[in-house]
Amino acid sequence: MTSTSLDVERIRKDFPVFSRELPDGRPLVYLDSGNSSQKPNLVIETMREHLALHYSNVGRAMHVLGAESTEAYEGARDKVAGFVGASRDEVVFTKNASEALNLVAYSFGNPVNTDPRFTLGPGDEIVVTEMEHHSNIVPWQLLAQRTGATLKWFGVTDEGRLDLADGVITERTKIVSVAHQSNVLGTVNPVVELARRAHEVGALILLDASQSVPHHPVDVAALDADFVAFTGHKMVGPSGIGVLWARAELLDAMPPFLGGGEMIEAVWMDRSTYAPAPHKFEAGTPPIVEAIGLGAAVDYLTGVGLEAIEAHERELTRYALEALREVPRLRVIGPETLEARGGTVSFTMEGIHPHDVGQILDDQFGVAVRVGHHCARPLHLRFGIPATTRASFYLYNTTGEIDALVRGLHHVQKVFA
Amino acid sequence: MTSTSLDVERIRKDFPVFSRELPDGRPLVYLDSGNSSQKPNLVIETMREHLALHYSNVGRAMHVLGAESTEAYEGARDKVAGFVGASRDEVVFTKNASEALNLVAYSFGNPVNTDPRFTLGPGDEIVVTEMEHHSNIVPWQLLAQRTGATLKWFGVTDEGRLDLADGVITERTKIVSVAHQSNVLGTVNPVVELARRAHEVGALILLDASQSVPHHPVDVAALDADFVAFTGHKMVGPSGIGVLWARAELLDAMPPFLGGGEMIEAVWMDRSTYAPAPHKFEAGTPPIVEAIGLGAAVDYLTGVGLEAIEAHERELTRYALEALREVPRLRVIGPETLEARGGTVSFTMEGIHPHDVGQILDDQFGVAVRVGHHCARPLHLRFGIPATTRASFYLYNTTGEIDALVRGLHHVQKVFA
Amino acid sequence: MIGESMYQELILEHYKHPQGRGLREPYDAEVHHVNPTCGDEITLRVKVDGDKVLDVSYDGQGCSISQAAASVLHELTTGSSVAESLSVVDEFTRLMQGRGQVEADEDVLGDAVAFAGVAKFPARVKCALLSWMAYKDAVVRSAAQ
Amino acid sequence: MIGESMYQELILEHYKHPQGRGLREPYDAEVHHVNPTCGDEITLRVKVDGDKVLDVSYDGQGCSISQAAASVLHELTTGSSVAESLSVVDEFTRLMQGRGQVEADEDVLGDAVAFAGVAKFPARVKCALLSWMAYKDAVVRSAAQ
Ligand SMILES: Cc1ncc(COP(=O)(O)O)c(C=O)c1O
Ligand SMILES: Cc1ncc(COP(=O)(O)O)c(C=O)c1O
Repeated sequence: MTSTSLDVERIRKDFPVFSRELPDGRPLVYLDSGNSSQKPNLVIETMREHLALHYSNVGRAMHVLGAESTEAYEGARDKVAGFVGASRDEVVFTKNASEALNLVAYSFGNPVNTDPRFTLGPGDEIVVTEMEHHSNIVPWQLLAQRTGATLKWFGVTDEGRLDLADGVITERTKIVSVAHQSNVLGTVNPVVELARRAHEVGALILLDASQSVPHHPVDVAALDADFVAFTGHKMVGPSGIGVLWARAELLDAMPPFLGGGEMIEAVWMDRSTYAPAPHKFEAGTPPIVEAIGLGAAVDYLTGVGLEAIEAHERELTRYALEALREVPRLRVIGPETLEARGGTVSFTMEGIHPHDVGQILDDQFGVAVRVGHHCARPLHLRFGIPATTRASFYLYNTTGEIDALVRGLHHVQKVFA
Repeated sequence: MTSTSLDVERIRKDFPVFSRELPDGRPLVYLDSGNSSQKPNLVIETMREHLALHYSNVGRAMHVLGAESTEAYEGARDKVAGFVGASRDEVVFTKNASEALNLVAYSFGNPVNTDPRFTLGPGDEIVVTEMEHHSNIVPWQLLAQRTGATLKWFGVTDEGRLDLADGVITERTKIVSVAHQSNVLGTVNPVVELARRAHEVGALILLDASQSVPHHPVDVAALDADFVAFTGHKMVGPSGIGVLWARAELLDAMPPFLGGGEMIEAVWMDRSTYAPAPHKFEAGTPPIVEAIGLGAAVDYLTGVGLEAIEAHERELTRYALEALREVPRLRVIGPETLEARGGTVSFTMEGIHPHDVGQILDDQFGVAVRVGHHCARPLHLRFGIPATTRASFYLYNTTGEIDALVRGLHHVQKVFA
Repeated sequence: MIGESMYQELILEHYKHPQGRGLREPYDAEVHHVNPTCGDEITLRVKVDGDKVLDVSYDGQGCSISQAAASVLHELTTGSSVAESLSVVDEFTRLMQGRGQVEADEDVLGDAVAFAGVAKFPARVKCALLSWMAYKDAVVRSAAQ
Repeated sequence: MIGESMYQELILEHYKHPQGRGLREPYDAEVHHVNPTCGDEITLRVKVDGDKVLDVSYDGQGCSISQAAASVLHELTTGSSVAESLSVVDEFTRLMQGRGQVEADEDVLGDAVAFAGVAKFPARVKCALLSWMAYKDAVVRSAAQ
């Protein structure tokens, strides 16, 4: 085992799942945090206690429980805002990153909204990349279909980097939406450069930070983005909660998305006025306890320290890339160096289907990896492969677990020899 | 205290919040379940255990935790389906009732979709009622604005019943969206008759069952509706989870709403095909633990028995209507008999603003009621009042708590005399 | 509990016996403010002479907090200088938006310190501020004339 | 654990040494089925004579489960009657969709009982069924001619 700056054994004790055994006494080797992360006691207990003793609806209620819930819910917004260097009024709670991305997509081409930055029609262009998660492709396809706008994209090089060709972003581009870090390749994209190019032509830029915010210190101002989306369940927070950050001025300019209670100022039968952001985009009873759980997750991550987490994952990635190089007939899809990449390593094994790899790793070794196209089918088509096996690391992983993965892969090759 | 068919003392022990004291030793008298309900241990513990030991993303993962989470999540769908007499493929999980209502609203007037039932434009009509929650008004206003369709509504009588005038539903009506039970008046609407009228002219009908499913046995088939929306947090379930039920054939005919992971079949950069319902409408990582918590809530409610809960609430409502009649200068807004009404009682007190009523009830007696327009401002405008005080009952309430409310109201009158 | 309650004797006193209520002539500016979430309304007039606030008259409807706040506003502003009155408004606003964490300056606020308890109830802060924001608005408009 | 595993010796055997693989002539119907979620594909041909299945030939790519299932399909169907083979398909489908709760009828399924363990993995059930659904489709089409 290689030691890193984190006291991983202590951290693992915070996550109750690591105290369980899988059926047949297999230990759990969880290398699937890119899919969803495990939860520390702090998050679980914060949610339990709130549900048990302090729960009520927020905003509307004027009694003790209502005040306690509202304070906890809005306090979570403060925490999340602080975590990414944002102002609290710019933090919109959604149910996941996908809702956040769709919210932005639905802001464009709404005939009711005349702000020129958000009008969209034939001739206008939307730009994404070939390495996006489906959640950052399909909303834009649907938008293009509804409005007649054109969807364009940056390609990906053989090394798994963006091919920053000229002519993709043009004077006709209205919005550029791109992953901060790829959920398959691990590649960290040059988002500041992309923001520069987008702003140069008057376009807006949205960063899908689902895979970066959990793993690196992220400051939304420094990224020079207009919108940033991320999701609670990948950052040791609960399911059911996501975040859209946007510049206040843009939230004001955008039309409402979901209509309903809490997003209004006044309602008559024939018209309504809307609450200021962020509430304007939070229709109905929000994921109250989930936001509070995300606040606890932010406390937990901050307590450990994002820099330390980043450094630890870097060590794990270095170790994994080296170890996988020793496995015969294994090909890493994505950057093979540590430069501008995070702790997600995807690979293929010659002649063996990833589904078989994943199942045997799980079945025989308790190693949980993800297999398939990881909601990035176009990227797999680009590499001419139907699927990959993906190992993704987080603060609670050890080099010993990477050893277990490698042992498992050798066994897989024996089974299918 | 009046005894009813439920063993309320035993039930109250299942809800940990009733073991707490409010600041200054006040007991908690929670009469705000119409806003959001409290949670039993079964729900809290089911969620805690899942988060601690079985959590992972669903659908996509092929390892033990992934299988456990997927089974629990899809098992919750089975439970919810069973609870309302639906087929599992017709149960879509959303984040709340508001998202469910918006999902249906966004299905109309989408230029990509040519199913004649869902086309919408100038000349077409949308019908709601004056007693709707904002979540069943604003989505339709936004839809009307986007498409040029006309929004119409049924009025409300002085007694708080729907004024079922002719000429509201016409040959031009495409969708009728109406509350099964009013969240202010307690009125249960004649939804079967409305469904008949809607279907007669070829329109679809959506029932906002947010206030009925938690309190009465509901069988979606018997209601003869096309869509039914409800929400987890009002039925002893967690926040962050709602339900849209729709006939399978309609879910097939509707265009996708939110795009992203898990709602697709195959994705290319320039087009996608979609998964069959219900997954087609569940983009991204769903509220996994929240759905599982809702499944536990359904187990809990089923264990107690919906008929027994309904009978208990009926007793409470009878008791409350009688007791409130004794309070001077108090006026109930809504039906004053038990006929076709649920356990929600709203009222005004002459010369005293509801905000003051609510605050003193809470401050001095620990009685939690809701004050304001309860997200039904048009209904309050109809009655010419800015706000009401609302007491709403559930399985854990007692007649003793209604006595406490009445004592509190007498005190309020003394303070402002 | 009684001490914690936001219904201080003084607030109830102002609610039951509002000072200076009613719309009066002459005036330099009239404004109408509404809190759409709870329906509270106020119509407020100011009469200014040079730097001196000669009269603040008002009418409105709403909860005890919003009504009492208007009465206290009338007392504190009428007869003082415009500058002085605006600094009272600023201090009152700071107190109300302090989420119960801010210590009130009694020298500046006078009777208005009775509202300190309201700051802990975010839903009620707007009620307390309604007339004060209307006053600020009216003063600005009167100066613009 | 070994007993629970879905990688029965027999499945691996069929995967490594597929029976009847390759597309052959003559045939009455050819179908191409794809599982878009995982990319598994199969092209399958049937040659039927009256009530008798003369040949089931196929080619495809995918995981061991989908490939082995095609091999077992070939063995169980080639040479049997159409009606008999379709009842095997039905029994196999019932087993696969039984979420691990269904007892397999070994008399009907023969070697295909080795797939019982797959039924517990919803994500893999489609892999196992790919070729069997393709076969059913092909038989229907051949009858339609
Ligand atoms: C009748 C009615 N419809 C819709 C809603 C909205 O539900 P949710 O807040 O869960 O979106 C509510 C409750 O707030 C309601 O009472
Ligand atoms: C890069 C990226 N974008 C978006 C998403 C979607 O997030 P969610 O499932 O929370 O909506 C994910 C994860 O699934 C992701 O990895």
